[in-house]
Amino acid sequence: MSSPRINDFAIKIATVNGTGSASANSLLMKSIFRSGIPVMGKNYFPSNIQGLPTWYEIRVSKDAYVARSGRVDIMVAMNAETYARDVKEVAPGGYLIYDSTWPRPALLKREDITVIGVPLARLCNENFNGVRTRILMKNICYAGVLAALLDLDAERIRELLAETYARKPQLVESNMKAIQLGYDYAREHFECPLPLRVQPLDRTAGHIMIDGNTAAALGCMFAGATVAAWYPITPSTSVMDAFKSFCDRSRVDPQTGRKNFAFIQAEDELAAIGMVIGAAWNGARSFTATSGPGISLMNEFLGLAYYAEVPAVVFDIQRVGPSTGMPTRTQQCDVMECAYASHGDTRHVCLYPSNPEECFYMAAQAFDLAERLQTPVLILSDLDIGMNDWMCRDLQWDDGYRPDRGKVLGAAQIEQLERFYRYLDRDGDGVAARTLPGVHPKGAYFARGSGHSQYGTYTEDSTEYQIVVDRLMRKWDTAKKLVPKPVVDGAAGSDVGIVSFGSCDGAVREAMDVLAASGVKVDYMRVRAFPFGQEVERFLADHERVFVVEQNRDAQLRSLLTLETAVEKSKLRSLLHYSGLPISSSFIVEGVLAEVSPRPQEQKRDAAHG
Amino acid sequence: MSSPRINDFAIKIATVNGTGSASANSLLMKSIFRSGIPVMGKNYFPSNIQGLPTWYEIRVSKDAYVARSGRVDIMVAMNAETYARDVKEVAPGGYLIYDSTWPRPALLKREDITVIGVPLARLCNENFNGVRTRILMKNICYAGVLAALLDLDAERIRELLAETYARKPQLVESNMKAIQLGYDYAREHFECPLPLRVQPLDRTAGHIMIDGNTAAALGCMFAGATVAAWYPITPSTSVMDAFKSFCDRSRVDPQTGRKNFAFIQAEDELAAIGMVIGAAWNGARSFTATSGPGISLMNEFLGLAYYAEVPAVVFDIQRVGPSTGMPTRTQQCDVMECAYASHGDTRHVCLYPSNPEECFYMAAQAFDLAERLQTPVLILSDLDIGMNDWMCRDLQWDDGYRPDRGKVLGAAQIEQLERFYRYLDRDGDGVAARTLPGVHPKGAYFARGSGHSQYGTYTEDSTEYQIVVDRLMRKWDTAKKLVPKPVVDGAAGSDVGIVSFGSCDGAVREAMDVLAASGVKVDYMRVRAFPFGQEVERFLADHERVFVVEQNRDAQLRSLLTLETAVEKSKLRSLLHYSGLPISSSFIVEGVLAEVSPRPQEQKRDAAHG
Amino acid sequence: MTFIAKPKVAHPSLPKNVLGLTRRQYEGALSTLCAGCGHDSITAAIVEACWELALQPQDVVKLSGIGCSSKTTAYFVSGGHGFNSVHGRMPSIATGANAANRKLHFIGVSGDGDTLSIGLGQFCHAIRRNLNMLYIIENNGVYGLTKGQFSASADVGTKAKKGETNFQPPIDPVLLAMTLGASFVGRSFSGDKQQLVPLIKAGLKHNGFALIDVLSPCVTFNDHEGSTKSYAYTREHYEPAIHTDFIPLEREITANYAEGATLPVVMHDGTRILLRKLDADYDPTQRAAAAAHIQERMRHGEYLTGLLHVDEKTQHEFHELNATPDEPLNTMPYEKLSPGSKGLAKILSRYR
Amino acid sequence: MTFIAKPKVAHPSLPKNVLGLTRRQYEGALSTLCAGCGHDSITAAIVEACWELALQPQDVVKLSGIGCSSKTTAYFVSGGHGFNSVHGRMPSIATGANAANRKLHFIGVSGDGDTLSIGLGQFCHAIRRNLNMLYIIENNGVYGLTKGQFSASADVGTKAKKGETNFQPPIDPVLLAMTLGASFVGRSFSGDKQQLVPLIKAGLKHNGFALIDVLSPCVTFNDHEGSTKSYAYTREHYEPAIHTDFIPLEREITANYAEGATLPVVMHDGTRILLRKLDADYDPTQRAAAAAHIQERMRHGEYLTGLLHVDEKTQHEFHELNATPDEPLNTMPYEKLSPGSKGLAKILSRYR
Ligand SMILES: Cc1ncc(C[n+]2csc(CCOP(=O)(O)OP(=O)(O)O)c2C)c(N)n1
Ligand SMILES: Cc1ncc(C[n+]2csc(CCOP(=O)(O)OP(=O)(O)O)c2C)c(N)n1
Ligand code: SF4
Ligand code: SF4
Ligand SMILES: [Mg+2]
Ligand SMILES: [Mg+2]
Repeated sequence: MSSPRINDFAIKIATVNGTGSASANSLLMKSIFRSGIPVMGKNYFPSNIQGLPTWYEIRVSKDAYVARSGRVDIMVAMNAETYARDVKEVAPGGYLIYDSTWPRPALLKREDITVIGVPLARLCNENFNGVRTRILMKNICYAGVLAALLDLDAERIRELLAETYARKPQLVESNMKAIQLGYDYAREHFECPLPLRVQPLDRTAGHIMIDGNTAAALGCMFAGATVAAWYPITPSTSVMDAFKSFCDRSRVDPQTGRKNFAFIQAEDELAAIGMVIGAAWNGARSFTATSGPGISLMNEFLGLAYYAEVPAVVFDIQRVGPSTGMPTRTQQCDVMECAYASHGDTRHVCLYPSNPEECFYMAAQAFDLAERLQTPVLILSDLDIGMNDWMCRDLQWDDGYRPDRGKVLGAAQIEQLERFYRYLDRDGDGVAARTLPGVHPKGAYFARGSGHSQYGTYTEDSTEYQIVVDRLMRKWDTAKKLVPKPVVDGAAGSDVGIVSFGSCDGAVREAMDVLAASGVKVDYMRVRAFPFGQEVERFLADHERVFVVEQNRDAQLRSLLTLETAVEKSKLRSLLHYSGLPISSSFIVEGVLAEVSPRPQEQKRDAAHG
Repeated sequence: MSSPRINDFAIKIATVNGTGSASANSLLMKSIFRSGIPVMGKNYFPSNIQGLPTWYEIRVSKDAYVARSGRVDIMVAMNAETYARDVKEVAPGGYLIYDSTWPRPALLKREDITVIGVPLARLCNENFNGVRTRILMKNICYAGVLAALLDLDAERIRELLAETYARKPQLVESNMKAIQLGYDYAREHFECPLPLRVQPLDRTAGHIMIDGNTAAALGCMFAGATVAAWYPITPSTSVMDAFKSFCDRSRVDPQTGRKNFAFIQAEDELAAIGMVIGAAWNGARSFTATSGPGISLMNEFLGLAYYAEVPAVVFDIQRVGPSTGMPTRTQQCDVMECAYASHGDTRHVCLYPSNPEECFYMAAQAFDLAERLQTPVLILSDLDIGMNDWMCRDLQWDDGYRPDRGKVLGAAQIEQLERFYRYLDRDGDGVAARTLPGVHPKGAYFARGSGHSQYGTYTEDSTEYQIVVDRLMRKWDTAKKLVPKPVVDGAAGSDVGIVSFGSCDGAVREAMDVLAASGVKVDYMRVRAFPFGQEVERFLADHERVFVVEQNRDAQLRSLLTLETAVEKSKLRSLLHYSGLPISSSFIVEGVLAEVSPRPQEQKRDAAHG
Repeated sequence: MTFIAKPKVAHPSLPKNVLGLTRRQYEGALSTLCAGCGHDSITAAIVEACWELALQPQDVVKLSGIGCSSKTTAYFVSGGHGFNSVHGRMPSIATGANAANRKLHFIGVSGDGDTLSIGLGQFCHAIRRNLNMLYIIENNGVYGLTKGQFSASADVGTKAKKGETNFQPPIDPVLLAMTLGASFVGRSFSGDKQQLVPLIKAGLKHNGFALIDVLSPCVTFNDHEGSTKSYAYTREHYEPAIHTDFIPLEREITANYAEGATLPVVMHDGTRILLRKLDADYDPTQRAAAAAHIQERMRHGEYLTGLLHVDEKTQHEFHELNATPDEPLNTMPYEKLSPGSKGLAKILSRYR
Repeated sequence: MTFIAKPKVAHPSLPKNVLGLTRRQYEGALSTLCAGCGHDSITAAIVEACWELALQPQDVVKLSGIGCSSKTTAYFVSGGHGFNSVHGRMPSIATGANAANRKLHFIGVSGDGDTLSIGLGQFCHAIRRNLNMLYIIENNGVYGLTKGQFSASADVGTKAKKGETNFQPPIDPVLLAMTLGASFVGRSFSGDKQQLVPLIKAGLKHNGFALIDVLSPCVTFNDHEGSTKSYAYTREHYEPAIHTDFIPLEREITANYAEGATLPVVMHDGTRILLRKLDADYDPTQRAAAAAHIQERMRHGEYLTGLLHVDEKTQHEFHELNATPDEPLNTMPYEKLSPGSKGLAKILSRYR
């Protein structure tokens, strides 16, 4: 039996969706979090509503590693259907907890792990009535077992239950009873705690546990977004749900009950983006949230917004493609689609948040960028960031913030103009001033997706057409200066670099520590936006070999870097993870060592993109 | 006055659309063509139905150059609204023909050109009745003037009129009368013929004059396409119109009147591609034709067809983007959109015809490829190829041709199978056998855009998912071997190469002759399909400097080459023409000389793409 | 060359249809829907109808969009091909598939979200084309798969599980279809198998677009107090207006139907359905008047069900409109499709 | 702060409205449509209506999709912003623009192709939301801009210029809108300015979605013998059923209307319209019955015109449904939108 491992292990809980295990899992998460111990939770759920296998992974990490560890130390196998593979997954020396009401010697013959059988069903059947209740309580019960085995503070759990069921006190009792059942049974029958256990720390002060979609919604509210139009799609739906509930709390006039926001469930994504564009054209901060299929449907309208120069903010909470793909699994597979969405010569500003904290700040930033640049801004989050619970620093808001509406002329300014020309670049930055309806008759112009001159008139003339599309490229250069710069860690001063983005960040940073420990030092640049600015160019130029780490099959970030920077692609090596589960640090470590160590080079999936 | 230029000059006719000049222009074209002289005609028309400026350019070229020459030797200025710029456009030493019914000395003070005034309106008013007739006849009349000035055979014109109006003999007379009026007036008042003139040759035998959309439609009929679904959009509409009229002639059972094809005008492009996919999934050869905006709307469905592996043939007759852009101008601006259409990791087979002849053969080829590869095949033509009259070699058809349906299992084959697995790669080429409904219950499978295993079952399992998407990359490698190879002209054995595609071909080949004449020899590769095979790799590897010539702002072909071949982009220089008018040889000549000659390097628009 | 599906090892005593197939052989994969979901009952009714009509399993084509309802095409007739396409676009897939081979039976299953929101345009145009298919809407007033948002069929005043009330007027697929001139329009309830099975059989036999809007409660997100699409509410407010009897070819119409009260309708293949009025002033053959009557009753909170409108005669089905031949286009011999090199030469002569 | 548009140099004798503006100042760019196109007459009617209502030009927002009809938004009220969006998606642009600032007048101009084919879904959902806008369909039965293909409003039996006959049943926007519960539905003819102008004025005053389907012949592709959308055919078969008089605030209703025969409807801002029956058995207030009547007459080849249905009371307009404030959202002060750092702290406490 291995020596004690304090605050550094991973638990995986296998259940069936729709059986209330969610509350048990968050109970465990939060109680660990409140003990001051960094913790991460990831939910692998099916694309259906009830009755299919679902897993929840809890990583306790004193070093605050937020990525999937890639190893399971404790497996709580509550789903007979998946026993077999769940058992396999336990790391040697690990533990398996299962419901021994029905013993399964056959399935459990692994010498290298410790099996802990708890008759959860029996305990609950003896103590609770009603089929549904018994099922639910079984799932709370294992939380009690874990509490005992891991040495969690029972008081903290009660306190959490009290908060959760503030409005339903009777539930606090029944839940606590279930907890107690498991807790006591474990203490009676096994030596508690296990060598794997938690010990209070002080590493979570000033932090919160939040998912990216909730944080993004908060960002939209604080940015002053007033029109939200959307069509439901997993995993983006919770962005809109959260925005609505935040606004229902903060944006409703207590006297009149009037709502200072319009929340529109559109008939589809074409309509959703159309509404966003219509609202933004008319001067409201507006946004939508969707996922891959929605982006595909928004292609035509995104081209209109690019060419007619209308701001728009679009969240793409990426999921596994192509097509419907795996709606409840994660990938970073819309990078190219978003960068160049629509026919013709089009290109769009993209932001790449790496965690909920950044979802919050980038959401606000996106509105300023969209209005300053008068163009769509797409925020590429993903299911892992958007729907999983992440520990991150408290969100801050500067009360001095005021929306940057960009070049919008007011009545007085228009009045002074000899004439207003919508698409005339007066400042040389490629951005022309716009006007809003209802302000001044002299400010009126005709927005269109068809050919137009810099004066805003319809044209089929080559020169007039080119003047406008060439200016759009000047605007693009301006964008390079305005978008968030990459985060560069050049501490190692190595000639080997890693470039990555978004939800890969945690895994990359953990991998760097592991690599460093094994004597391989690498620098790291996390790209945060498209187009790429000087800093990105510099990092690529300064490193001889660059690993591009991303979560898709076709090396989409690498492709974008190849096209839109000066780098020669020969020095960009891809590490591609596209299983649908969040990338783990071990994947990156192995990938790097395969090339940087003397070991024979492994062929990686990206060969085709050589 | 310049020395005689026989069979080598360009005429431009400026009129107003909807005034019947079209018939006059084709009359001129055909009479030159039938005189055995290579000729090209290009129509620059507005995106409206009646009353706006429109130009028609006729290039007479004994050397059979088909591109826009970029110079105008004879301008027929019939549109007062555009006189000014039309006059400007005439090359020094050239001629201007205008309607002198209303003399315009002011507008016409150019010493370096010869002005030929003909009172067309007066002549017609004196000889015809009815406003509409007089307008129409005025336009026929200038054809007569040109006939005299260029020394065209009047008999041939009569013969053409007779054919055109076979069903309306009285029109033959009135039209001939108008011709005669112009012809006689010119002979009386000017010394005919001009130094610029035509002289019968024998260079058009075995050739036809046809537009690309008509040829493409023919190809679809000969390929055995039975289901055509579409939504009207310029400039693709005539593909479908032609397909319908060809089938109405060749595919209707004389007894029953039943039609051996289904022609469906869809409610929009999403529906059109859906119908094509549904029909192909059920075993019919089906296709659609559209332009940029339609491709944008087809994004979601194209991803489904890629992932569920359903054949589909889509014509994209490209026009100027972004958005609605300039619907009646030409560009090659959907290259990236088509190659990677849809969210997630997707990639599509694309074909790049360079003229109507190739539209015909590639149309047929596209159906074979789509069925063999079980994936969408997009044919990227453009307005210049699709709607203009091109002289090309007679189309040939091998009566031995039979559609290659690819791996479709019949009842007997299915019967022999233990079990049928839709997505299992039995041959190692990445292509799995499919079955059709109604054939055998054992062949039934469930097609879906959601995650599936190689056995065709729904999955959310990482390994099962990856097995399928990895096989799709093997299939992609198979595609590289099956698609049309590039056309390579390595005669010069130069270390400088030009890479181009589609409608640029004529201009490039002409430019090569001009460059050779000025002592600059270059090799040439015309890419004909995506993905790129070995031959493309080889050409790129074998040349030190490569000019990529294309008609869009963002260097889309260069981007695709950069991403999908081993070439380092530093050696790819872009020559980008995106005015909406067809590219001219002179643009390419200048672009090349700017770099290959000692002259100081010009900055080209592609700088941004470094 | 067609086949009769090989019986799976089936209990010998299980009843067989004229093809010698048991009900089991018209079933599909195990449902992954919530226990009690109305959709599963509709699946069962489809199985029953296909079995009773003795359709060749391989001749059944199952089409759907995306949603819990759209998943159900995997749960019946495993011997037939299925295509679970993209959200709201199933009608176009069905149109293409039907164009390719008119000889098959096309069953489209959709949801109220799939049909009335994202798919509304394609739905209306499939009706306009009078595509020969059975189109079933499994109507629960919410988006089930995305966890319970109101759909466009949510009634004014209905409450969401989280308490929110809907104020937007619903889009009623039945009235919409009648306005668009649909030739077969029915409404039913997943809980009423007696009514549903004959309706489905009639719909499958109808020569044209057959719409059946089936109220199908979502037990997880829309079966609570205050919902107008719950089992309880539906049972209370849904009123059979027309009773439909399906008469297979072999069975003679027995005389014991009171004359006048029943209206026999002869389907394309000679089978007949008998309509019996349960609501005296309702006439399913008078489209506009019937629609007005349905709306009148709706204003009093009553939803008429049954085969609310059928027109087997005056309307032309998709292939008739397109004058396509009887044999399927997807197996048309190449010789019939290409004019060959000689034909080409003739055509080219026009381009010289 | 709003402005009165500066008069362009206008002939002093030209009549002015209460804002002191002449008709000219409600005109726009020169039309590039074919001479005689019905659309141009509708443009003229819109100019007249806006001038008579004395709308502030800068308060007029003009929205359209793609098509000859959609181009016309450039041809009126040059002092108002215009958005010529993409094909068939204007309703969603209008929805967003309206959400951003409810104080403006939204005029959407579309075609039968733009609305009934590619745009059908968005059109229906804009009606369902009862978006406060005037939506004009310039209906010519063809796709003009793409050279004359049949649109979804082409009647059965109508002949295309090239001779082809249409067999697919049309989608009638009027019946469709009534079925979907639209609160203002009119039909008119581009050639009947007397009828059209008051209809447009009423539509602009209506508090909700006002649809006017205007028959607008395409002289180039659909004005020939055999077409059911030609000037000649339209003149013959279009029957005014309801006469509409628009009564500005200032004018008193004069008593010389026979009681009973006329129905006064009070609009949102107090202005009134008077409806006078021309077709005795037609009642514009009874939606379902009216629709049935319209269809009945259609079967006899007669198309009823006028304000065929209006409901100023029972329906709630978009902003009412969303409980948004009276002041526009696009100028809402930031303070009212952000809870600030204190608010944030409170919110975060829930995530510890
Ligand atoms: C383009 C696209 N948008 C959104 C979604 C997400 N989505 C899946 S099902 C569904 C709605 C399903 O509702 P309904 O059709 O009523 O089916 P139900 O689940 O209620 O049976 C939505 C919005 C999607 N799959 N594709
Ligand atoms: C996505 C897309 N598809 C197709 C087109 C081509 N298109 C332009 S206008 C039009 C139809 C116009 O018909 P209608 O709305 O009736 O207007 P009309 O010209 O008859 O007034 C079409 C199909 C387009 N612009 N965009
Ligand atoms: S969520 Fe509702 S619709 Fe979906 S399966 Fe469950 S009960 Fe049925
Ligand atoms: S084509 Fe028809 S619709 Fe278009 S402008 Fe001409 S007449 Fe009007
Ligand atoms: Mg539903
Ligand atoms: Mg039209």
